[in-house]
Amino acid sequence: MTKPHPWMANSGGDAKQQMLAAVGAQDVEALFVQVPADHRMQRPLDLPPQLASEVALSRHLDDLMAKNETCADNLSFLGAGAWPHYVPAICDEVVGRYEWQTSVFGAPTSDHGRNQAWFEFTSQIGALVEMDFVGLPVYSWGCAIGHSVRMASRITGRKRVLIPAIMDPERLSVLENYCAPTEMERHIEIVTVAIGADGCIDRDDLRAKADDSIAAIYFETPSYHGVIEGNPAELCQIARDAGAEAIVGVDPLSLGLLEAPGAYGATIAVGPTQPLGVHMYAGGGVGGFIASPDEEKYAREYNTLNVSISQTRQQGEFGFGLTLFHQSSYGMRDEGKDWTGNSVYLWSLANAAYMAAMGPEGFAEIGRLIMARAGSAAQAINALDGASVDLSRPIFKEFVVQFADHDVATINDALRQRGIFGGKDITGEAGITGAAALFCVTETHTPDDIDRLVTALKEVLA
Amino acid sequence: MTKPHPWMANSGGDAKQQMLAAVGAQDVEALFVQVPADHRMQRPLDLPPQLASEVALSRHLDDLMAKNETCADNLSFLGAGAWPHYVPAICDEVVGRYEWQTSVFGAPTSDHGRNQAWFEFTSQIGALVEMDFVGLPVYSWGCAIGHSVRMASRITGRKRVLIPAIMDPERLSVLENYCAPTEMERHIEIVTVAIGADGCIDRDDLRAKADDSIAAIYFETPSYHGVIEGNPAELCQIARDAGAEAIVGVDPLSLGLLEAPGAYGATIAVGPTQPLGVHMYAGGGVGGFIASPDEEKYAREYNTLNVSISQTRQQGEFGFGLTLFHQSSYGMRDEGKDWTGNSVYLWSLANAAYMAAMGPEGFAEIGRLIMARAGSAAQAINALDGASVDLSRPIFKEFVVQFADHDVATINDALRQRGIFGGKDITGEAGITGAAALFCVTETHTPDDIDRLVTALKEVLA
Amino acid sequence: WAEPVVCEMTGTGRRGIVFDDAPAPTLPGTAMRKVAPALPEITEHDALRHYLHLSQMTMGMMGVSLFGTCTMKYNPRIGERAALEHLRNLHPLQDASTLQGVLELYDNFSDFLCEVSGMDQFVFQAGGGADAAYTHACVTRAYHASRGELQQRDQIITTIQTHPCSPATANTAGFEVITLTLEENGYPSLEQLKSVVGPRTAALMVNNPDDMGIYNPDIKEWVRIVHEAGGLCFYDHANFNGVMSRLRARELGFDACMYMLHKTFGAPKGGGGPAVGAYGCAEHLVPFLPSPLVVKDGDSYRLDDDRPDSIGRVREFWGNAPQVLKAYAWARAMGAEGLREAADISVLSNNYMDKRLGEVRGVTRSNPDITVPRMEMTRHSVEKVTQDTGITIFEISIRMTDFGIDALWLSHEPWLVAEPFTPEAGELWSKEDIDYWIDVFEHVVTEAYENPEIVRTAPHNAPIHQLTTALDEPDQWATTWRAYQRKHVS
Amino acid sequence: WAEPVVCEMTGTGRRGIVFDDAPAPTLPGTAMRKVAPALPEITEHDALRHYLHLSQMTMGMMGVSLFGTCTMKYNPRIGERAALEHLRNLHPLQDASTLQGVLELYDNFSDFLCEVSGMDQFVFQAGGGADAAYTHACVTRAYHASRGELQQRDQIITTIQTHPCSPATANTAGFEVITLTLEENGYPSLEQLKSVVGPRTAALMVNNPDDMGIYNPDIKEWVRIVHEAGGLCFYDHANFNGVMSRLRARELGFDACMYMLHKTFGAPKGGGGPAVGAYGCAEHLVPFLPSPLVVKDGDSYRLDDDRPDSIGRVREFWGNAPQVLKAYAWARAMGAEGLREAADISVLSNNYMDKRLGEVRGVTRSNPDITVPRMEMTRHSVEKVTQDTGITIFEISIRMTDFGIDALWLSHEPWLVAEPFTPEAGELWSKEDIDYWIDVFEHVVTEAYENPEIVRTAPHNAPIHQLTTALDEPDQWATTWRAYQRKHVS
Repeated sequence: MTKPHPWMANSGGDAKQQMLAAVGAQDVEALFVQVPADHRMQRPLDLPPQLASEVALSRHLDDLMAKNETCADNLSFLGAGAWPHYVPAICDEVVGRYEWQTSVFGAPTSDHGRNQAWFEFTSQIGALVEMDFVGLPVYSWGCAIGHSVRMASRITGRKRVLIPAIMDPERLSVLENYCAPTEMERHIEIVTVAIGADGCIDRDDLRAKADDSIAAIYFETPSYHGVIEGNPAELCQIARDAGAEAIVGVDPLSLGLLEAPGAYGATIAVGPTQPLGVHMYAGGGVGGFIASPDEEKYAREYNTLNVSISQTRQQGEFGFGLTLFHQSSYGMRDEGKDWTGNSVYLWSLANAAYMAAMGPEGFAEIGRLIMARAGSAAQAINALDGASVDLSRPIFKEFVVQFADHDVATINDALRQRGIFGGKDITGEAGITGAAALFCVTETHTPDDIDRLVTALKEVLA
Repeated sequence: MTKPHPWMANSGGDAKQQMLAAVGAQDVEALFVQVPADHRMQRPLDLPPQLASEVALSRHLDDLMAKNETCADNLSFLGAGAWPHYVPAICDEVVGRYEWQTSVFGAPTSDHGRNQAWFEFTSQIGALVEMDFVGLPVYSWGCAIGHSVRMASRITGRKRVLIPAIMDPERLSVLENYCAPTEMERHIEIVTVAIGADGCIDRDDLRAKADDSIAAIYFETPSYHGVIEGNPAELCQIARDAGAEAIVGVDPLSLGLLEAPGAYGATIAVGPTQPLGVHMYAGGGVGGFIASPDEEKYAREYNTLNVSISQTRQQGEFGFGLTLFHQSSYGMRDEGKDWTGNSVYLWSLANAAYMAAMGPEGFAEIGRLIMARAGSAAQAINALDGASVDLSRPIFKEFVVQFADHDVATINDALRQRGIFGGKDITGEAGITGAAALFCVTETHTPDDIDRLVTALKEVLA
Repeated sequence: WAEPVVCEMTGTGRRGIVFDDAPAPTLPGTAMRKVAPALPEITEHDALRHYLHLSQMTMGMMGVSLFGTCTMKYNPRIGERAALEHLRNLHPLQDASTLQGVLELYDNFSDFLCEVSGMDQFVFQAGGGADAAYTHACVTRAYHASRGELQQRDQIITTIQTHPCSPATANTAGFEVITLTLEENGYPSLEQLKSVVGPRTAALMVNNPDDMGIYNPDIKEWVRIVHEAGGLCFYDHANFNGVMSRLRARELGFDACMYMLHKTFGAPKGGGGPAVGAYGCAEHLVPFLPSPLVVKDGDSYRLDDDRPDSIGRVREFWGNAPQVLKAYAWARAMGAEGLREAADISVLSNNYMDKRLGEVRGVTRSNPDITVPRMEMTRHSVEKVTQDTGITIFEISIRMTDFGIDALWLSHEPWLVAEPFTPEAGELWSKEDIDYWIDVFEHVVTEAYENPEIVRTAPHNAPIHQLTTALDEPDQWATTWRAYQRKHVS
Repeated sequence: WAEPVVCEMTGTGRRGIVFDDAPAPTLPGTAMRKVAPALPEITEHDALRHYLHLSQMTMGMMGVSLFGTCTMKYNPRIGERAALEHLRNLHPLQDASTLQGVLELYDNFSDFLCEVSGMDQFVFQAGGGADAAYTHACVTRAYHASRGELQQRDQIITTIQTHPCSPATANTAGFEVITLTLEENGYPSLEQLKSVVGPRTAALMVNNPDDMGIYNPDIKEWVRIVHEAGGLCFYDHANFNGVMSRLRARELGFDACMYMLHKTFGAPKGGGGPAVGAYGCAEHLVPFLPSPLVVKDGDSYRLDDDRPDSIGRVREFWGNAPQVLKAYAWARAMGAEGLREAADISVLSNNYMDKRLGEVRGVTRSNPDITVPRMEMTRHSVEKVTQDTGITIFEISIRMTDFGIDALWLSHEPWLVAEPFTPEAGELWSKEDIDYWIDVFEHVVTEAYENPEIVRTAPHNAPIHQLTTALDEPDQWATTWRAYQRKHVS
């Protein structure tokens, strides 16, 4: 080291000498005797030059990142798993607090504030989905689906799961991973259920397949294509009639408007947490939740860490501690039915602050606003020559646009030249014929934005 | 109000009704009986539509601010009172803390942390300038000059001040304001001292003018044109010999390298605080400091609020409280010799964190780096046809470029087309003949940046 | 945290930030520093942690703060984000073509405040409310000088209840200050005013309502009288919150006025700035305004510095842009209906407080004869409590911080009311917050009667204990660590 | 602050954020919500203040945290600023032409870690260290499936001192887990390994050194044996800090390894993520890596999702980009010389702690027979203190928080060492911080002997007292406010 490093206190002054003297070692090398010589690297690492100077490092990062173009500089209609929702400034302020960014596994007494905020995350998710047991967040919605299907399999002792034939390929790929390959004994078979012309689960196909081999039925409302399921209670009933779990994936921002899964008979609810006050971060903002009734058969199967409210030695005082820790992979090791680890706990603090600021009216308002904006965009696009949207389906936030004469890559290239990121290209995906894109419209899109898109599309399609 | 406002708790629910009932008023109107009818506005305010929706407001602000082009998107060589220095990330983190942003006039016991940080600001400024009394910051360097000249006038009972003939017009204009117009009895006459060919104060002229009518001599090192004063002690001696105060303006970032004013006989030191960890903010980041020996004749003349370390009722514990409050305008009212009020106290917390992180070595290093970078830029520009820099003068951070064939506006327009903000146009200012610009080069400019400027200048001057 | 003073942490050889190496320059020895500054040597983490600890030991608005005369408002984080992101890398001397956003902001907000006040132009150069008052004193000088009357007009009239910055800046600017005293009804009489107005009158500088919550109903007549004598009238809108959207300075006849954006318009106070005194005036004073002025030319904006009658700069450049942006954000989010609602709630909440405080043992109001509802704040007194128990308002104030109540505002000097305190509820705080505040106050007053020792020895729940050094004694005060070492250690 | 649970604050009619109005849509009644969710109704300021209060009641790294196995590092604020500013508005499905900066970042950092490890490719999709272990289990499946051996190779071998995530993810992925036990010298013998390796062996998953600070010197031989049997070898580099820049996983023969960027590479931990398990492997495993993979084509970068042998996604999209940026920033600021220095200091500081802790009454080390210096952490025990005084390590840990010491790490399960604790000094903390930590520890042990009640009743200086509810009892636990209301209130 040419000079002391700002991130290593003992690289400056005489601390090293003092500690060497205290341990009675000649030099640091003498402390590495455990590592055999032939394990050791024979040369220094060949890495890019050290940027210990913060001004130099900052400039390097800025220059590197300037090579991106963002959804702030452009007008974006990309959704499909990471959505451009508005992040209230207080959410950034809350997650930016150093106390929380640097916390690790403190005691309930010393990291009390964080634990309470976690509990407020689970409690508010519980209020939204109307369920009593909610775990701490998992990596993503896809991971939440995977874990919940595995839970269902353990609860029912069955090894097949029914899912919609049209599902986000990102989430589907995660689920497939969690269901293990067919070569192995413990795998779970994934069976798809047809989607009707209305964009919803085909009841007949579902009934036909929902036999006593089924651990769970999984469906989403709104669906991957944005379609709102008209009668989710009926689907859950079919699942329960088959002795299976009814797992529902929901967009939490729809729940001021759409019925809560707990109210229509879902037994497990999952969903994404990124819409609740977390930026997209190139996909780094995703997270997932799992909720269920507070019954032992569910509670004992959670893979997550779980926080519970508690009394303390002081009468009337609340504290918060982990419950059911020993059933996690930390406790079970090779007996673990599933596993957990670092997840997205910091984002759950943003989620908690978001839900607290939103309140019941905020959720109702944003639901109406998203439907109105997305609906008007869908209508305007459908009115264009060469583009069509099925307006008969009630949609939330996302909708499929079919293009008659151009492929989506061409359209999106042309839109990009106009500063617009078009919808996700879903050409060739399940349930799609011809060129199609999935557009996402949220509360962040103004009527002017939609006009701008429509005008650009008109030019591009001409 | 159509709906409760997020920033007014009592705009929702029945709080208003409850309070009206408690005070026994029919409606709010009844509470305004003190205001005569003919004082009242007869119509509602005609203002732009309310943007209570944060997403709408945020978008509006972003759209409005997107009309700027910044010194991050462009390569800027503007200095002259607001300088592009690197702001360590911890400074933003510190000043962003809500506790500090929202503090007001708390007690020494309840706002202890802020008061201590203030004291650490004054203490570290004191260490840099080697003086024992430092006030809390004033609005700007120019204001610091103004107040210190007024202090000197009161201390000496004299009403003339000597200043360099070449001085930043921004600061000069403030000083003129603080010296009151000639029509009024209490005005202070400003007399300029010639600048020699070496860019420094002309000793002979200074000696000639430094008679016993002079309250103070004010000079800067580095000067407005970036020139380092070779023997500041001599200038201070002349002042003291005349029974006048020696007020020196310094760039705090030079003080790891250049001698401390307190060490060469200055009696008052002033300077800018923006270089110490505060962004330029379109000029909103400026601030100033005033320092002097800890003698009553100085201390009793400070216009600023002043924080002192104190013992507390607990043995060995430090606290911090205001000292000499009653001599401020809050206490003196119409007897006030000067005045104070809200200033830039939040920035002093960034200053404190900056100086603490820098330490003695950081100041030495940044001083060397700025001189090296600015020196190499000056040299390279001087080598261009049509541009010249007087390389015989030792300069710090800023230097004057003379252009032979083009005016500065034309050059800067052409540079701007290349993404470069050229130096400040000082054509026509005191001491300048022909077209000239004041360029600023700091630790934020890389050798590549300087190459880019030189290449662009070469094109532009061709 | 028991947090040491950062200046103690020297001599460790540690670094908090480093820069690339560069050779030492050759300079005359007389210019070179001989002894390195005695600054801390700590790591970046140490520096950060130290200041975060200090931040945690600062109450700010983390509790309930009904700090009178300061109009505690929510400081929206959206403004903070926008200012940091969009403004931090702007240089004030950039070509106007690259500053169109921030110049449009200034122009928009000037228009906004013109509608609020009835004035014709606002500027944002003044670095605080006092600086705006100073600006007015300078404008007053320039105005009278332009008419050749400056030598004659050397007096500025104000009142004893006007904020100290008005007399102090008037005095600093070279005027003689005449201070009117209050009479029975709570404000100086017309007669008193008339007795001092004359050919030497340069200006009137007043606020209204005052900090007692009393509105001077003669203010229009005051303005007429001063105008008639040839003076200017300046309205310090420090206490604007209660009359916001109900009256306009220009319609009352004032030539100029001032809003504190860090107060009435929701920009953060920062413990004392950066702040903005938005100074607005009618057309006849516009030529004298500080330069540069934002001017709209067609669809674009520029900074006009070529204004021969201007007073020049009261501060370098053209203002605390980030604070202007934050205040603008607050104002736009409020809109006309929000401003009105805020004024209503401020006055209603204050009268609710009056009602409840009036029921607390030993508490009286200033000007008890004035029984009509006060404006957005009221000055109260615990003189009786002090007489009964020996506990002062200062001690009560400190004790209240034990309950998360920001040390309350007493009064500006001079203390016309004994043992004064001046809460201001504003529109931010909920009724529950206000009730909590009063409950704590009542609790502490009860303690004063029943257990005064606990009040006298407060705080019991703060980072430190009460100060004991005589800070106004030259051999005691120490405004730097250097001074402390010299006076108290060696 | 006595901070209520936010869920209590309902029914006030207040709003924390509002949106523009839009008409209610027409939907089937079966799809519409009937009862509004029971969420708080508070203002924006209330929401902010509430969570700021809670943040202040969280210790994090505001004190001294030598939290073992977690490698507490400085989390540079420069990375935080850059990530928030540059990455927050990126969508993962943007056209690659608009993602060149972040894709170059991934490619650069993969190259960086390849040099550090000797591997050929790194990916950042795994959302934490355990997720990277899971990734390895999936890659193992895919690798053996590609060779038609998956049905045969159904066992993964690990050791009892390996982090729980290795056996748990192996089990989750469908493997049978064989756990080797420790022998006298602190690690499983070669014989024990040989006795379980065979045709069913799919992989070895281990860390080294372990949490005792013991380095398994046979590890190269282990890898050879497993390879010979046809298995893969995965190096969990959880405890990398001490060997960083001294050894490379690939040179020891490993096929894959994992670094936790939120741990070894200075990204913040956030109380448990977002995190990144950077998973790297040698060329023969690259085809199986999760998709999409960042690929450099000439001067530009793209995301390759057309990889038929890939295991697909372990999580949607391509990773926690902001954490990758922060770790990259940390790594670049350290450089080769900084990594080396950090490893040196980590090991030196730990041995210094060992020395001082060994002098504390009643403290012993794991594997006392191993007298050579330990690596970057050591597992200690207060078994003797507990025997002597009844005070457990858990109680000592809680008492230490009274002095600003983050509750210390004890051990992963199973507790092979009784009353264990495992401090890890790392390179961030100063010798003074380490000394303070040990002083506090010694002080509390002394209290245990002399005044055990003060330890038993700790904390005395924390936001709350110790919990008393039996949280593993179904009728007691409540993970939501709804459940609490049902079980404990009604």
